[in-house]
Amino acid sequence: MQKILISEADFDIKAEYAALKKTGVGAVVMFAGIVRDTAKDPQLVAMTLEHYPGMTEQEIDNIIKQAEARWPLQGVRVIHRVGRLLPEENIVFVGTASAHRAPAFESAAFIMDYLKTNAPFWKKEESKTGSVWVDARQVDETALKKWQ
Amino acid sequence: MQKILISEADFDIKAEYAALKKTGVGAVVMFAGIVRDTAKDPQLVAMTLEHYPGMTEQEIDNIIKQAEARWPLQGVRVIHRVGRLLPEENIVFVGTASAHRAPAFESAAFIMDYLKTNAPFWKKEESKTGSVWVDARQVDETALKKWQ
Amino acid sequence: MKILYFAWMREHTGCSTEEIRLPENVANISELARYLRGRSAGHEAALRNLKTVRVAINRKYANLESPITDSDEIAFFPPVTGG
Amino acid sequence: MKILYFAWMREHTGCSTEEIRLPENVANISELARYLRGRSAGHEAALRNLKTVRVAINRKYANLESPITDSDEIAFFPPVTGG
Repeated sequence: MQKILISEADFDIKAEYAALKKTGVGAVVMFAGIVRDTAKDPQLVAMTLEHYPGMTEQEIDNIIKQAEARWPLQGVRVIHRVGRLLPEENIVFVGTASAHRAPAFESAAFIMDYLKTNAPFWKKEESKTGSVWVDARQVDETALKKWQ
Repeated sequence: MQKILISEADFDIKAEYAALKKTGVGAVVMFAGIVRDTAKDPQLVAMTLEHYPGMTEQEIDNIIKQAEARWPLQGVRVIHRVGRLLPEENIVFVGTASAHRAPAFESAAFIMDYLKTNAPFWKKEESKTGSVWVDARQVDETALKKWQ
Repeated sequence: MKILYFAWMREHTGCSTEEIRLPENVANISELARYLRGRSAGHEAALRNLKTVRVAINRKYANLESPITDSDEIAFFPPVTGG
Repeated sequence: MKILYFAWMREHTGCSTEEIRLPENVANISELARYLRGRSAGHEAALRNLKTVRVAINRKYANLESPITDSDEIAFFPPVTGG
């Protein structure tokens, strides 16, 4: 069971969990990435997410196939939002279901690490003083090393 | 923000996610352990969970404190159900919130690994042919080594 | 002192809790277990092999050599299997 | 062929998509980028430093030496920052 969705709309955590749980396995891991709040960053106004339609879905599908080749997974769901997102709004959801917790944890972390460096999304950060495209972080490239 | 709950009642994934999200950080990881379904194990009737009231909460608190000493966490929530649980019912929830995904993933996996070997819960598996106390698994002891 | 048993150990002893008075010559967990084995065939079965048994004193993990007093709460249980 | 630009590269070139006819002497990505730089000051700014640029041919990652044909869809974009 696999789902890839690029969407302006928010995801429903309850529906995603229900779908992963329906695979009948013992372990579900879910990751959610969220726009940080203005208590942490008072200057932040919004994040705008742009993507390369077609290539994005293909890259995510490719990442999921790699995860499925490494771990016995019963379900994988990836949702990534695009468009203008306000502080505290959801950005990304990754959920995995497996018979045991180790493959569920590892595959979800693996998918996020590859999504961060391979899926063609770009973030523009809008602050009270102007807008700037977010720079890629070296730490995300480094994160891939543990899977290689 | 920290929550420990031992309960016969089910947890609400939406409410747990909302509470973790309210910490205002960028990354939330949630783990759910579920009784496997009868498609995977046609003999399974139920699981009965017993615990040591008082010591359980203390051990989980101890595990959370260790996690908080290792990773910068904004929120940790642990819910463990007790009593008789049917196939596909939720058993355990662990949720962590951090500024970045790596600490959120690692701390959730850490808490589950220690909960599995340290928190005083016992599972009795009821099948169509009888009831048996589940044996501790060597693989759970081994899982701790990566944190030591 | 209060003694607690969990899971299959409780089923063997037939009780989840019992109150006993700590005998004079019992100073640690392993001596206590030996003493408790004399209480019934169920106790004997539950506490026969301490290698597979976990023990807590006042809700903290302890071991066979840990010293005990008459005001302690002692729990015997199998390796845990939650999660 | 179809050329796509994303994020700050799109803002520099001023267009997200453009259709061009592949010139005779352009056989790979790096030659294409050099050709496109001549189209405007914005193109020049976007494609000046290819070290920090990612490229895809028909929605698959490629590199500066990858060969191209007139029916390809080529995308230029900065390192990705989703998730």
